[in-house]
Amino acid sequence: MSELVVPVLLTIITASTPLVFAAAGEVVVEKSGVLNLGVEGMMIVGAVVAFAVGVKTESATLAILSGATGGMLTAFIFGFLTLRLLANQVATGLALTIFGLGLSALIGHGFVGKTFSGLPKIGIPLLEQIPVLGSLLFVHDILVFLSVIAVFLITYVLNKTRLGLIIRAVGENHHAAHSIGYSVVWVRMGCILFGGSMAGLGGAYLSLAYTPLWVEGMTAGRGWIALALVVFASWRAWRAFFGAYLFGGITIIQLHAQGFGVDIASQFLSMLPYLATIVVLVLISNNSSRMMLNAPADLGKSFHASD
Amino acid sequence: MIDKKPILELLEISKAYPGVIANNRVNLEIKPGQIHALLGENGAGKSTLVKIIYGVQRCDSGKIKWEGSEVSQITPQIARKLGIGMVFQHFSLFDAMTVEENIALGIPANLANENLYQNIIDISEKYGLRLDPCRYVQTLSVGERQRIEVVRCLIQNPKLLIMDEPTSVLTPQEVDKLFKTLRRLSTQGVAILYISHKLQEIIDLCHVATIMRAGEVVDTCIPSEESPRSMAEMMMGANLMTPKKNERMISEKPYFCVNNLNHQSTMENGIDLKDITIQAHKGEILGVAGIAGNGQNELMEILSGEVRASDTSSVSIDQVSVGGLGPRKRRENGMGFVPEERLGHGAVPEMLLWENAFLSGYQSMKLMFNGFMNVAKSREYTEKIISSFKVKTPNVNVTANSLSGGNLQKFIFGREILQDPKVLIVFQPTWGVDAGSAAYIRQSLINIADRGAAVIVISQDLEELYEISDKISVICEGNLTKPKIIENISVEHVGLLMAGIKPLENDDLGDQ
Amino acid sequence: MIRLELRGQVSERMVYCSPFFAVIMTLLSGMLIFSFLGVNPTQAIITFFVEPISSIDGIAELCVKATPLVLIAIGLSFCFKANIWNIGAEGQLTIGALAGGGLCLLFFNSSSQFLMPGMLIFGILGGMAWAGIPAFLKIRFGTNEILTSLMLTYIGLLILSYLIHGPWKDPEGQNFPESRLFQDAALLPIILDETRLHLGWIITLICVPVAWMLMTYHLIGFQIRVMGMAPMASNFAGFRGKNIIWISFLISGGLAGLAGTIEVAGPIGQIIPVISPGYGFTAIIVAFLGRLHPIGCLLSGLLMALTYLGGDNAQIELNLPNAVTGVFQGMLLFFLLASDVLVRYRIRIVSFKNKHRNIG
Amino acid sequence: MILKRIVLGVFLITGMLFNAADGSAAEKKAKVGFVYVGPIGDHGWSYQHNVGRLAIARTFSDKVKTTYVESVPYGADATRVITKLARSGHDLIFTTSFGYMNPTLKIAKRFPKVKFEHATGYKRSKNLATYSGRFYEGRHVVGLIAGKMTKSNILGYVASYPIPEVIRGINSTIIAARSVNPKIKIKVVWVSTWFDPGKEADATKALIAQGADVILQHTDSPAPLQQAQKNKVWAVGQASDMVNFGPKAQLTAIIDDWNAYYINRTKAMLEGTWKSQDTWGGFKSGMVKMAPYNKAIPADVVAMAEKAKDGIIAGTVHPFTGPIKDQSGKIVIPAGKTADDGMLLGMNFYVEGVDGTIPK
Repeated sequence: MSELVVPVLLTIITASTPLVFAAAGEVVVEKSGVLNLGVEGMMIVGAVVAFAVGVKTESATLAILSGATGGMLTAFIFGFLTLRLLANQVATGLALTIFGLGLSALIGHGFVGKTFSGLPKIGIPLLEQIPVLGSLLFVHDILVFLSVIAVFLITYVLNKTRLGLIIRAVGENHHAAHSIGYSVVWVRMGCILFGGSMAGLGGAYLSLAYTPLWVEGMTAGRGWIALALVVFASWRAWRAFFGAYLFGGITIIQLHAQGFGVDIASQFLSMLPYLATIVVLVLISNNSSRMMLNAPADLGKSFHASD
Repeated sequence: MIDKKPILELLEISKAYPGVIANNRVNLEIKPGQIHALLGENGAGKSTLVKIIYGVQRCDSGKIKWEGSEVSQITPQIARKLGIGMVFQHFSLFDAMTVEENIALGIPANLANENLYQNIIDISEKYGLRLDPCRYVQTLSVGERQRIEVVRCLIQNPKLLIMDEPTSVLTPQEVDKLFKTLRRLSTQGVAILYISHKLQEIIDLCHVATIMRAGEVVDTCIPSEESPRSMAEMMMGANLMTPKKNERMISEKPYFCVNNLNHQSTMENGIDLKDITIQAHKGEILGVAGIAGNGQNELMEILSGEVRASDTSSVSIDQVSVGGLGPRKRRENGMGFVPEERLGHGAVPEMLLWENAFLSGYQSMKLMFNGFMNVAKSREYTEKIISSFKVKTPNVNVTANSLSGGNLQKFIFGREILQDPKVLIVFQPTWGVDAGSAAYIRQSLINIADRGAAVIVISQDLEELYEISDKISVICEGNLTKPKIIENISVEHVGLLMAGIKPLENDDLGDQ
Repeated sequence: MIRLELRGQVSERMVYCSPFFAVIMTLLSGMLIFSFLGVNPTQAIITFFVEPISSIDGIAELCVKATPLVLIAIGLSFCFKANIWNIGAEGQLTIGALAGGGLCLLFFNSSSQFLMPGMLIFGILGGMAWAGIPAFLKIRFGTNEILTSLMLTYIGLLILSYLIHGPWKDPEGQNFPESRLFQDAALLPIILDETRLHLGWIITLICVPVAWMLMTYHLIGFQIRVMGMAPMASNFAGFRGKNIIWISFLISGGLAGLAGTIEVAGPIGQIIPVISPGYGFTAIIVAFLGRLHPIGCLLSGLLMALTYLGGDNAQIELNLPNAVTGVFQGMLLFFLLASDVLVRYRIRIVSFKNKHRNIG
Repeated sequence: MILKRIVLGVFLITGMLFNAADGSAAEKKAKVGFVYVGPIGDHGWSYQHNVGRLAIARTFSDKVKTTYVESVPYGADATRVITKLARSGHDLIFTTSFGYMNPTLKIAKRFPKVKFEHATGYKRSKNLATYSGRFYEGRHVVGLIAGKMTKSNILGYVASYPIPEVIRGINSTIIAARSVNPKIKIKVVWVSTWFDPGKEADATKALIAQGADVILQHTDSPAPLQQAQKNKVWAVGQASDMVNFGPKAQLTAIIDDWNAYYINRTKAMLEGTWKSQDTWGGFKSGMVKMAPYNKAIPADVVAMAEKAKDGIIAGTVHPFTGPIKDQSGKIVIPAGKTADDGMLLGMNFYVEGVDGTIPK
């Protein structure tokens, strides 16, 4: 049994990790009251920068760091436009995606067909020797571990620390936060940059570990899925984590089901994750008071101190 | 006290917003232990001035001195470090967070430690400001919310406490309690800057008063040596107009009725209405007093039809049931409404005046033509509102939010009254409105009652209700008391009813 | 140090001027990029913006490309004005195209003159039906419409994929994933000989003033605007929130569906696996650039279409990769969005020293 | 009619205003244009066509100017881009994806002097030729090698969409594989995309998890090969030699080599001998090639593969030689017969040995 199940689960982990990064980062962004729809754009810039640096330097560490930086710089454009110049967040996010896809293709021009050795697997001593569970949970590349740590950290910081309190306050009521002395613009900028670097890491995971290569448009819509996951998770990082695994799981399981000869049109199988999202959404929406408590009240609203 | 050095000095503070000079060369000094009143009408520049002191706004020019030395830059954090605490008029609270989290956000990081929970309990017991640190703010009453703000200041041992209109949301009894706390702080050497436009309070509480008008300091006085009337004239710069009540024909039968209405609030942590009965007669003004958050919002929604009660027969006009109808149909039946929030409820802030006139008047004033807006006719109607209600505006093509509070409220009243409603229901008619406009609005309420309309005024301002109402009911926790004729019930009695205490003696006094 | 100062009133002048600032900024920075890429900047700008529309055919192509963008953006404006976040226009377009095109495939022998109008109506209904799902879910369950409409887009695209690989495959098409070619009676007539300019453009031009009237002067538009700006005021006036949600979803879904049918019955002429290259998403930007006003949508739709035509041209004439178009488009949008700030705010340049004196 | 004239008039006037930039393209060089469905950076289908374009540019560097437009969506945009190429003085235009068939046909009619070549389609006209590769020949050789190399007797196939081209490849592979090892089964996973590296890799993992030890693919990215390398199973490259993505795993690759064809056709155009024709080139014409065999393949297997290839070139071997049964066991190609091109082009059934059914 485990010979069949373990590879499926391992595949789910790789398929979900880029979504976990991007979605967890966007949770922080949206908690601070900013709706950045440019996740896809930031992801793909992260992917190409990470891959380019990886190929040039052969250093996984540098590649990962520059992937995060690439995403962050892309996010900075968004932050500057929406926070300093008060541009519409929805439209700016969409424009960021167009821009990111173009920019990544330009950067990646010379890297098509190049290869990167991929990220080494790291085993956690002792734990990795547990039968079945060891290879499933404790032998992965650094980014998989990092994604889990990031979710823990984000959950912890948002709920248990003063920084998290301030972030939530700014997203909840920016005028009140301003009047008791918090800089709404800088808190949000910080969150946007963090979200950008997380999206960049998600992209880096794609081009360094998931499929260590660069081809144009390789994110193939994952940024959009990540955005959906944030609402799906009602703005909680750990729920976004499980949402990502659920989504990844359904996608992977339908691929495996085909291998077993399950006889449904592939289009209907491909619909499953989207249908499932809608169904779950309807179920959790029924408990709307819970939703409301988590949803940042000032999400998507521009802030100007003299308003 | 007099020979003490001032703790805070403001020198020539000026601040301009586009189109408005909020503060013009304001000078002020406050001494330790002094309760200093800052008195002025709405829009006189009081709130801007205290926001500058607390560092929320930056002044364009002028100097601020704290304990004798100049402070070059103030942010709320710096202000708190210096020992300034502030209770905002519009609370700076976060609904989806707990009391403890709210307090932690407003104090320096080193105080927001694991002892915070105990500190909150200690402080609140010490000053009699009961608070549960674990509650979510959205579940709290307005009075409790204010306590959070006060405790948030006290926990930092402030040397100066700024209070911006603190009593507007409290019962007379709660006000007494707050004053006790403030006096106690004053004897401990804490300076208090107390902002209000309620004159009796200032006379009762404050040592010194600085009076502002149109952004400038116009006078200072010792309140205990003044009368409310003399201070009001300083504040307004003119004589006050008191509304005239005339003898009226009051209809025999009630015209607008609510019978035994029970209603579960649709709002998060709202107040359920219990067994509400209202009988409004033509030519009569019925006042509904009560502290904010006791079911007034729900009552207003039910009366206007924005929310419909499950028992549709419980609301009727002239014996015709309207309980199942929405606001549009109720207007067809001769009702008019003025909600509490001007911007966003009674009017659309970003829309032009004529569009806002269309908003509620399009049916009765026939401003539509085959489903399209009749712009010319709507403008004409708007012009009429502007001229008959003396709304100060350049023309009908400005947005509602560019009007001052008083002018917009006059516009909204004009819009409703010119439709000649048989029943007019208004909620907080003069909240945040300058005294001149407020008097005008009160007079126009009396006038429409004179013309034979049934008027219901829901308000937290007892003075106002005593000025204009014929009868008064009190709403508390969703219960409405029987109406009493206004001359037969004392303010103290109403205050107790507002606090939910049923006075035993004279219970039947003043019943109709 | 740049400081923004709130204007007392929206600056009418800036509403019209700010797009020009944006275009000038884009041109300048575009020239910078082009010279960086080793292309003569002036020539590049001409290739991008002038050459594509320097012939009748070019202008016709511009209108053909702009048709779906403008139609969808107008529809979305109604939703966005009502503060309803329908981002699933792509799916509504697809289902509309399937409904309209499906009618044609059902009557593939028909040469009735009612076929084409019937298809347009079916297209509108199809788009409405697909937009009705998130509307229903929002009203009935309070489900967030951003997500449901986005998810339904993916589902719509998969339905298209299924039909075109299965039941709707051209029986004589050697099993390739394409439908039959539509017969002439099903095609939108060409209104300008020797070009591809079709009736759809006229429909779009009719929609603009109609939508304008509806939005600005009709009770429906008024209700939508009030609901978007102040939902409480909408309740106060007695407008039914649920109806407004329905209406705005149906208008935008209907127009997206119409755009889809116009695409398949116009320039495409059959149902193919990719009906729209993301018009439904691009139109969101078009709608915001057009300030949610039908005339604005028309202008910004044309501008957006021009950048695509310019992108083709830059590839053909200058051998620039497609990616440059994306970067250039992104920049144009950034500048346009950023310049909006001028409408409501005044920009003050404050020197650092000066700032300190002010506070002290 | 009146409407048409008015529109025409307006456009004539506007056209004149902008006419300045036109007519400057008076170059001596012949122009050859390419339209790609993907970005040239996809390292797959479009990438290989671009390699062919570069071959033309090298060979006729002084006589021919080549241009390309990448990522051109099917539908309205394709028509516009191809028209634009025809209009801007291109003499020969290659449209390199199936979805361009009807647009190319339409435009070929409008521009009778321009020569068109459409890849993988079946509609021709006087100035529209078609061409494609007999990739199933390559799949036959791959099938033989896979049949010998598999230990688990399960082959895994990552497939895009159930169109004849893909099904033909699957059948060709399994027929060849079973001819050397009758126990072999093939598992197919449809990913419903031509291009999503992540999903292709996931499908590969699924196949490997279910016992496949040779991975074949009919999608565009090198991800399946790369995944095979990681999991230490065999794989076969697609479209180009992808050996650097899986130096150990790649048994060989089926290379789409358009160079010779493109050079020949360009030459014919230059010399005036170009004629519309249908080219379905395989090993013989060099359009399909095998990448160098992996050193790990035993010499006798290589010899067998080479023999089959030579046989196909010589015409003595046909990958679809009867008796061939479909999944139900019914004989579809009787013994001694071979499948004709018509049957191959429209193939929509699985032969014996394929697991599962074709998605409908």
